[in-house]
Amino acid sequence: MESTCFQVCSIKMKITNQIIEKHGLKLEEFKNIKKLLKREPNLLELGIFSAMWNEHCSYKSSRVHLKKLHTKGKQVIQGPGENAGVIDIGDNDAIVFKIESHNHPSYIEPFQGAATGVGGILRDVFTMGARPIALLNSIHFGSPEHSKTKSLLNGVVSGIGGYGNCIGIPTVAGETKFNETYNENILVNAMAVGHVKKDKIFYSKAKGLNKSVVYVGSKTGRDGIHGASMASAEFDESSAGKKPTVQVGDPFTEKLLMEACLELMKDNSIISIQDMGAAGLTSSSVEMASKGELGIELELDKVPCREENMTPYEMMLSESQERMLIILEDKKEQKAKKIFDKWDLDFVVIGRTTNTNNLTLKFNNKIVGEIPIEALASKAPVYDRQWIKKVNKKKEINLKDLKKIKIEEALIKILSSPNHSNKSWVTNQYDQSVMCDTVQKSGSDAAIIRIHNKDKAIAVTVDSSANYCKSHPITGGKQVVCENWRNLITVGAKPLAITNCLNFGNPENKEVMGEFVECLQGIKEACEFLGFPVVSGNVSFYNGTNNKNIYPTPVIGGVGLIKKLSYPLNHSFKKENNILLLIGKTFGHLEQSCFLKENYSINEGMPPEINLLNEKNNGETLIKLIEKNLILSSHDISNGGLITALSEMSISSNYGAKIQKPKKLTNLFKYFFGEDQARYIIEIDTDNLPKVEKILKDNNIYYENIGYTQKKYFEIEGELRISNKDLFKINNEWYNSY
Amino acid sequence: MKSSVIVFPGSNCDRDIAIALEKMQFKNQMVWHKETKLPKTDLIVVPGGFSYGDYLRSGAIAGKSFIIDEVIKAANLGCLVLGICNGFQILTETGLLKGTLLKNKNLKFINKDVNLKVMNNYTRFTNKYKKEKILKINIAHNEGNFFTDANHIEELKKENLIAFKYCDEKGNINEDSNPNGSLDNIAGIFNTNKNILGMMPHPERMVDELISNKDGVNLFSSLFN
Amino acid sequence: MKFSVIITLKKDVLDPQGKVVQNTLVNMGMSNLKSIRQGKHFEIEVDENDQSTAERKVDMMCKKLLVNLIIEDYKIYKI
Amino acid sequence: MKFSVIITLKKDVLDPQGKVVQNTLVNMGMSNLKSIRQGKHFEIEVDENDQSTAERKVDMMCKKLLVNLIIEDYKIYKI
Ligand SMILES: Nc1ncnc2c1ncn2[C@@H]1O[C@H](COP(=O)(O)OP(=O)(O)O)[C@@H](O)[C@H]1O
Ligand SMILES: [Mg+2]
Repeated sequence: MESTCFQVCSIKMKITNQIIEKHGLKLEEFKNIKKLLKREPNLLELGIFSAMWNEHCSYKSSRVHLKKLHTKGKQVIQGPGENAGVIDIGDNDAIVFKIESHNHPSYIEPFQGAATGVGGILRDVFTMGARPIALLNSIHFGSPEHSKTKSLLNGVVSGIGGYGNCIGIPTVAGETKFNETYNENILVNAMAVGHVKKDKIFYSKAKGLNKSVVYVGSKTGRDGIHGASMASAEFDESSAGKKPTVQVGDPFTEKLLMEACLELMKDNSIISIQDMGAAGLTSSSVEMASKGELGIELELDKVPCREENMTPYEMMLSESQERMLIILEDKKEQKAKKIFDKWDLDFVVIGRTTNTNNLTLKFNNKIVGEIPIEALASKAPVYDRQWIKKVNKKKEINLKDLKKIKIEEALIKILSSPNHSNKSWVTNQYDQSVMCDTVQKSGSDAAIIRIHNKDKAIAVTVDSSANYCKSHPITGGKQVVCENWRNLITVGAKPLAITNCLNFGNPENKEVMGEFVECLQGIKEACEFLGFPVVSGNVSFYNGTNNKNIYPTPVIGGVGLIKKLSYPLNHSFKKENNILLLIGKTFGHLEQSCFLKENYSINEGMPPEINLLNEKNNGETLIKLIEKNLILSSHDISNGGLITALSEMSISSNYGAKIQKPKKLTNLFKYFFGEDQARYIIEIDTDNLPKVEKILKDNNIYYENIGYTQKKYFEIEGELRISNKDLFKINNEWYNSY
Repeated sequence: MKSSVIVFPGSNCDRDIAIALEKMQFKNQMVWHKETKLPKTDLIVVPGGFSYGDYLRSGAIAGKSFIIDEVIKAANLGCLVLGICNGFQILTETGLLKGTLLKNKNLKFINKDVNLKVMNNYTRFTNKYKKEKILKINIAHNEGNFFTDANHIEELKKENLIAFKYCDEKGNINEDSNPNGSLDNIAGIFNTNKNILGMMPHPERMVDELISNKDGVNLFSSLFN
Repeated sequence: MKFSVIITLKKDVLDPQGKVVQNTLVNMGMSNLKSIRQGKHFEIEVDENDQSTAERKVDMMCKKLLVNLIIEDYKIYKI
Repeated sequence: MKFSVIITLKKDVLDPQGKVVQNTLVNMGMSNLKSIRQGKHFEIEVDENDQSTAERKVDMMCKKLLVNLIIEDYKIYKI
């Protein structure tokens, strides 16, 4: 009985400044709470405010800026604001997708942190009625030499795989990067993609009075209490003390929950449904009520608990995984319960919708907390934080001043570097083939997933460019979107929409806030110009330690459509003596390039410029060529420039290439390693050259005929000649010896 | 022919195998683990996945389910039984197949296409394959490291009960071509009567050229002979 | 009544996990490590007053589910 | 010198395996089972004559590698 006493006492406990601070609330915000309540909150209520008003749930620092994003388009069925975005891919099929961060938990406990990150994003997708069909991830680690990196890498990769493999959804693409900026704060972003019938989409908006609010899934334990506030707090020495809040994932239960939910969704029992993610029961119930402009009353005694003597405070703030809240139509309880019984899951009516517009919490027949919904949602604080513009200058790099190296040497350095090494050490730990619709696994510019039982497919990819974003946030923001768009195009897909995970440092720092605002500006411009809207996303601030913030790292996840899939297009050379065309203009931009970074450790200067007009024209023309079946393989040119892209095309096939030296730009390093944007390499049949050239000319595309494919060797006339075998070895050594 | 796919909580290749079976002209039905009777069937498939989350030992808990008793009865009466991946693990847990599957030697989940050699093509499951044919089939498992006692190995060899071995492209069977540490590179085995086949690789993933190849097709079509 | 059950791999069964752990520890400088073998542990509470009955029940749990007798040995301790 | 290390999940940490095992045992008719929690076990042999030094070394192995201190507790027994 001791703990019941604690719970009663604690609710009545006087709220001191220290308690307020512990809840991550500013004193100013506490005043505001009192104003909204017209009284002092009790501890339970304070906990609820702290969960709802923290950065993670309220988006208080980002909201004013997120509004500016481009989110519209005729393909958009649901933009940001729901559990996930939804886009139309024709014939009553829709794709549901979203990306989310789990950075802080993964740093503390990499396996469980990454695993529960995957679990959380999957729930966002199947909550909307979609069957998940693919998982992606973007993971960023500190320098490989840093003492923690290796075990974090191991833990995160096995955590991502552990969850996805067990639940049986293929993990098909991602990115794995290393940079010392993440030494003390890794990034783990997971993206899930699902398929749903357009007329069977479920939303979180509550409707109707006196409807049953049902709790389904796992039992509630004491895990992750204050997880949401942790995700919004900067790391410091004492974060070790916050450790017990990590959650343990149970992919097995999630699989059951997913199947049970999808089964229940076959008829019309569900009015609205919401997963319990960050801030668990609190945020799910408040969100549903807020969207429906209703009140909600919960009887906390009924919450299925895993531990004895759990308090209302613990129940409301627990972040136990694999749980959902459902609002049911009248008289559907029995039928619904039968489904959850079949899957051995808890199913309990714990409350009902009301007309009070309050969140009302009862325990032992007493009201233990009551808060107006709007105070938690629409009246949550919004900050237009101060920010400053990034000023960056071009850095004149005179190659003559640098130590002389050979092209071959520079290429090997790049191909064998951790960031460019082949990722099969990672991807072999993921089941990429389960569900039998993975047409193209990871290794190409984008993965291709067939829509089950149809002859159409989607392409998916995630990208980021932290170095570019750091040096010039607007350009960097544009560049990530463009690279994503290019990666979809090179596999033959028409880019449809994106989701974004905005990983930034401390927003109370003006520079960081500036990076955020300007990256977003870049993303917006690119999206608008390309007609490539944002339909979902997530913001993760406070990535950093002791005032050292990470590089701004917006991660973009894109989805494209392949209307009729005949064969998957990828970047492996297909035959010898095919012509290689370089699409797009090469200026030889080396600032911020891999070439300078890997060979000379030079990090200064501006990223390559983005010309959206060229970007769009080049991309759209490429789609035309692909639709006419004129392209045999294609690859976009990104980090590492032309030569790296060509090497990748060789490594992944049995063929190499013979490339001529450039006719115009004379500096070979600039030509081969420059990272100018909007460029692609395409392989075409010699017989098709006239047709291809005509289309390119008709569309005013700049292109160069750079050489042709050949057997087994990658070659630049008079400069280098390496066998594919050796290239493969160079590209595959790093992970295996790390 | 009629086939039945047993579905456990956590099975996740059940849909994949069902589709492959239907494509290969089986009349297939799904059987939920809580059922106590098997429908009339010529082939029982225990599919891959993570039944019961692979908790305790992979396959251990499914090995105690209601329906498994029926599978054992049917198998003992000669019904054809195919266990794939987790299904293989379950069959060893029930004792229908001897031996066990330990953690992969690198302690990691492995998903990739591997080469297999058909070791015995005189069985209900493999008669459509040429002798020593080399197949490329996908594996996806944490615990595929086949282990058994010396007597059983002896029996497997003497009675020709090894179905598939891991090999390289050229058919060499050695440590380099052994992805998970399995004893003697064993990827799949039969019981003494050869009416039960357990294998770690996923033939159901290899019946569609667009997503992989068709190296799994003959396993299913063999069953019609 | 509470019991602790320790399950170990049989001597002649390969223990890849133990081996990797051992190598890692040695690489970390724990040179005095002679051997390490990994196993499982269960803490089991049964509602039973008679110790020998209780132990029999735990033994049954081991034999019927918890232990794979082909590769594992086990010991039961009262705690 | 030989030690037995028992690693258990901290109280309040979700034990999905234990849960499934418990349900299965109950379904199999072991109705007296009150609770079961799964953990790990290591049998460690160190080349060391002094018990307290040996114990310190094993403790270090636990802290540095074997135990995930965030979610697990451990105990060391001399055997
Ligand atoms: N963590 C990961 N999970 C899945 N796939 C990954 C991961 N990391 C890298 N990959 C895959 O490796 C390939 C190369 O990645 P990357 O160099 O980032 O490609 P790109 O430059 O085309 O975006 C891609 O196919 C990508 O999907
Ligand atoms: Mg690319």
